[in-house]
Amino acid sequence: MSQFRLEVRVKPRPGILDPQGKAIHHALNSLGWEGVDDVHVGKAIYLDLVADDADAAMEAAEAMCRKLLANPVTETFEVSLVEEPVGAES
Amino acid sequence: MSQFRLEVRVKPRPGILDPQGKAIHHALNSLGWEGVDDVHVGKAIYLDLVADDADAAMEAAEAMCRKLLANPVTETFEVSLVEEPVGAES
Amino acid sequence: MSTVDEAVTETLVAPRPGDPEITPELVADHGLSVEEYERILDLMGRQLTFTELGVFSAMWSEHCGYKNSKRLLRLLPTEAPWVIQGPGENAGVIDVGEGYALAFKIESHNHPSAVEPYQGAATGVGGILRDIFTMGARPVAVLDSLRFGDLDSGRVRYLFGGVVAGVGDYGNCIGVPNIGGEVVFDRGYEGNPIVNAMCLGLMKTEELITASAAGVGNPLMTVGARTGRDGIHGATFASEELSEDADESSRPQVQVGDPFTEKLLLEASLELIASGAITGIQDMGAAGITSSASEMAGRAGNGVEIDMALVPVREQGMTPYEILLSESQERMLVVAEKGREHEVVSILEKWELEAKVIGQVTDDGRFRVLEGGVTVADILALPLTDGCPTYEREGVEGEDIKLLRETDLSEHMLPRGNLTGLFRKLLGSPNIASKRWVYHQYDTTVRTATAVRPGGDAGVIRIRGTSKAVAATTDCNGRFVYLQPRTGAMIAVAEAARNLVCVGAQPTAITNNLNFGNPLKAHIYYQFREAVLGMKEACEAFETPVTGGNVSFYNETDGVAIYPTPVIGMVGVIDDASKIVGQAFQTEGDDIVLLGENTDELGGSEYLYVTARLVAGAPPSLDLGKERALQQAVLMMTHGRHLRSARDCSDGGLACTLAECALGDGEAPIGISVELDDDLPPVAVLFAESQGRIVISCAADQTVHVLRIAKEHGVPAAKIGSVTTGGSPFRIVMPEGKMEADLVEMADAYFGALPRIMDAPSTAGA
Amino acid sequence: MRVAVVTFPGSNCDYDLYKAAQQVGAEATFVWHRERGLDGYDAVLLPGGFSYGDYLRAGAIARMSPVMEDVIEFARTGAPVIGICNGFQILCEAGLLPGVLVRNASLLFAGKDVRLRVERADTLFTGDYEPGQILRVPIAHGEGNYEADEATLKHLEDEGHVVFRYVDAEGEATDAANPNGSWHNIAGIINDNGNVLGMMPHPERAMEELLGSTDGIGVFTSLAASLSAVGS
Ligand SMILES: Nc1ncnc2c1ncn2[C@@H]1O[C@H](COP(=O)(O)OP(=O)(O)O)[C@@H](O)[C@H]1O
Ligand SMILES: [Mg+2]
Repeated sequence: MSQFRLEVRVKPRPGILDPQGKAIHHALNSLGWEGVDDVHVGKAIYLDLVADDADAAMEAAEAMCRKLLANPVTETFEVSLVEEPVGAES
Repeated sequence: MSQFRLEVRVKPRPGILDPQGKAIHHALNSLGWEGVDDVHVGKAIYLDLVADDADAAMEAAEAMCRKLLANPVTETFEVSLVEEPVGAES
Repeated sequence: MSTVDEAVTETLVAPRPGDPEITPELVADHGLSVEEYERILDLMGRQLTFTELGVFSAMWSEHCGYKNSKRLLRLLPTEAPWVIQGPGENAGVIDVGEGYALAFKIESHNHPSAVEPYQGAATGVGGILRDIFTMGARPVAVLDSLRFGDLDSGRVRYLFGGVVAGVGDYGNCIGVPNIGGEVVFDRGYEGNPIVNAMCLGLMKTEELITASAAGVGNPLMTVGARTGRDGIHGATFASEELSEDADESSRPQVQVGDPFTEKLLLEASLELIASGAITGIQDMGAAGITSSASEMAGRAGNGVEIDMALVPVREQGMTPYEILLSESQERMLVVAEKGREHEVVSILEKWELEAKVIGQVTDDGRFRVLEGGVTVADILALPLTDGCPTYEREGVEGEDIKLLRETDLSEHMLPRGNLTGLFRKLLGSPNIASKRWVYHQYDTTVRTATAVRPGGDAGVIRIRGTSKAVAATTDCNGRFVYLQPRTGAMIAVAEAARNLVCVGAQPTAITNNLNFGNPLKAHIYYQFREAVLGMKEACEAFETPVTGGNVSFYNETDGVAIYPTPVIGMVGVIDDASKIVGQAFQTEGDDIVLLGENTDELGGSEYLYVTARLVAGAPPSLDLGKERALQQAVLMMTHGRHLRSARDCSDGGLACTLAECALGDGEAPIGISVELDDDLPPVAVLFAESQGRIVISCAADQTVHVLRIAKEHGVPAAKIGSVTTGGSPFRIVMPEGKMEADLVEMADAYFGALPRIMDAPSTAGA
Repeated sequence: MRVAVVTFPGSNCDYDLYKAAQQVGAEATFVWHRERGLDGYDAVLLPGGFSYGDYLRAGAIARMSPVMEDVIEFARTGAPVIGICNGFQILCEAGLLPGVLVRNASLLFAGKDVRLRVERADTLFTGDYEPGQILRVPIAHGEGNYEADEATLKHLEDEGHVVFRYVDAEGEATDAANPNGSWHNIAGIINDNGNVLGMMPHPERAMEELLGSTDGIGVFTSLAASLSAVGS
């Protein structure tokens, strides 16, 4: 078993209204950043977890997304591995 | 001028209370994922912006973080270029 | 159908390139029956375009067209001298005196909440708020009436938690206090939660504005949020049963609420109305631009012409069909005074919102839709809005219900265990337990007008600058309606009125939300018809006309319907806010008086559900005359300032009612010593939910007045005991038994139950 | 006393605050967030609500409003500024007060009455209270959990800048009495100069017996008294 850090990014589904993104977009424009065309806001969730190997860690994280971390109706998610195994446990 | 998509990740500073991370950690454990050691929750902000080049886009995004997107007292941020408009999957 | 073929050659409305061909399957997918479609073809005199099919499917859906309910709803009383606006507008309006009018309405968001509880509930609140402020009234209070399955399922906890957060976040953000509601948990709502939201708005009587497209040549403008692809066909969706895989197939219909935009829209709308620059305004609710534009035209007897290419959109490449049917939130349609468009734009700009001219009012009575100047739909407005065929169906009571109602309950009169234990169990049942976990997530005090917050019998909002206040409550015991729809619906009205008089308010009018299963089934239609008839009878008895409401059919999953749940939202008026009474016992030595009579009617009670998981028996009987007398007596007592507290006796029976009075808000529970002399089994005395009862407390020297007033009204009344001290027990003595409970343990059961249950994880998946 | 009540897009307690100021005899004026100039006002009040929906972080976008430059300048001159609820969040984001308000520890919105202990009765805003007095005042917020780094927290406590603390009926600052997880049960603080007050609870909602409490009046009468003392 080793420890893994995973990063989960949860994003609003395309086409679904993103009020946060809209408000931030508006604010950035009024602060003078006119080149900003679009803004979307999601969550970045960092998971430290113990698993047999990287694949197992990824799989567990995806299961967590489906069950809890992301709302399948309004959000999509992506999982990626942040670091190499930090240390092995017997 | 071309369009770039940047991903900004805003994270709670270590030591600052992260009530969301704590709650998710607790929920994951009680749903049976015992291997989860720690959870932190931040924001993922996607910016579509027009800039001269990638460096200019990165610089603009960092300026936005300092001015608005992150609170320096409690948060840190990281900016990265999203190579291709990410296809969302779940 | 040769006539149709001939008509096609005459029309100027050509099919739009890229639109699908109209086939019988497509028509069926749009929720229209063969007969309905033929009627449409007759009306049109030609073949329809795809866009027109979409328009008809929305306007002739159950949700907009009230196909299966209209005929029965016409039976309800709608008039009284104080009614300013009855059914037909965005909300009903009553006169509350001193130049003030109250707009109020209730609305369901059951289907969206079943798919996405947080957003479904949030957008439900958003929609009902818009219905109120489009009347020119400022929203001053929200109530929410909720039903879920049993909380031992993680999925149900997810729905419950999500709905409460959604109701809360939306209202909190706008700054409208929540003043009450209900939450019921019963396996009868397992697959189909009920989410009904009610809103009250106040205005000066002369500020009333209606939603009609008056003044030929006046421009039509969209204001507020942009139109996206979300919620397309929401109206049709709300008119279907949920299937097993509803989550997948319903995804594109999920709408996300943006309360921040709504708050700006609220302020901008009220400013627009005050400016006089507009003649009409309507929320784009179910069926979006289609229903708002055609209904505004229909009401004024005018036509409208709107161009989809002018509508501000959120996404590229939207077709007229999509734009017309989108139910994107936080949008309004206004009719401006010609020449004053710029005023509209500048008011909206101040609030950082958009306003755009998309068409105009015409004199030809037609609902005409263009796409960049090319006509894509052209329909006579009146038949579109009012021509939907209506049906009166056959209703037959289900045999199973008859049997259930006749269940012999005598074995349940013997307590299964000791009375105090059963009592504590009941206090901790989610249906009886304090709903603080819910309403502590709501802002109940913003706007500094909330005189009675959630937790009382009814919420109360004072009217600043006057001595007046308005009160509101929502009520319905679905089990009673299930077991006997007519009595059950009468009880819902009676309970609502009883809740109002307990805070000192004169019941004045109702709005209702009729949540039922599939009306095409005879036993459901029977429930519906009986419930409407019961409501009618009770509303007549209490002189509380119906000024509006909402019908939500098809609350079924896999063929199983919810309990028929006609939620009553009732409002009342208090002339002198200083006479409001609360429900909590106040002072040691006060007398406790029971108005009304105990019976052994245990049918449909929470006691049966908690002890035997049973929903059976006949609901308690209701005598409208006696009920009316009781309520008038209590009003007289509050007017005379004789009372320290008043609480209606409902869920959990007399024992639970006394407990709620003793526990108060939990800060200073107070003991009681009560002695009852009814010759009935203790279980019945303590837990039967007999109607027509109110528990009051008063200073000992007031008891004589209280008993006299009761007598004058022919209301049975008896001093049953007195309020003791915080350190004393909660004691009830009966001829055949005695119950004594500790206040600390009671408080723990009552206040701790929901937080403990909701500590367990909830999951979106089953 | 002439007070400005600043309205941001999404403010929803501006009217309540305006009425509270009027109740103690102040001349109150709404100032829209895009207006400039606060000359002629004796005090500035930032109301509660959800400016910009509280999207991103509570108060973060409102802090960028044009009027905030003037509010910062106004505060710099030593004139009194009060931020309540969302107003407190905006003051923190603007750097007029230290620290930050994060999500309630329960992650749930908290709307109920709490008890506050007056820790300092010698400020511009609390002179009409007794030290240690217990007040009953409503809260209504989802992000009222006061956090700051160690040094800041120590400074606040050492200098006595905590003005209100959440307590129970006995006046004890217990965990059970803490509605949002705030460090040391902090409910309200002042700045080093003593002229900027931020608090999560809503004193403007506790001004009438009919609505449940009159314990909030002191904040407004204290302010009025301080100003008239300065003026005379
Ligand atoms: N969903 C809710 N929203 C707001 N208040 C609620 C809600 N559910 C229950 N309450 C409040 O909790 C109290 C108890 O509700 P309920 O058990 O239905 O009592 P009652 O018998 O007086 O109708 C009421 O004052 C009610 O307003
Ligand atoms: Mg009830």
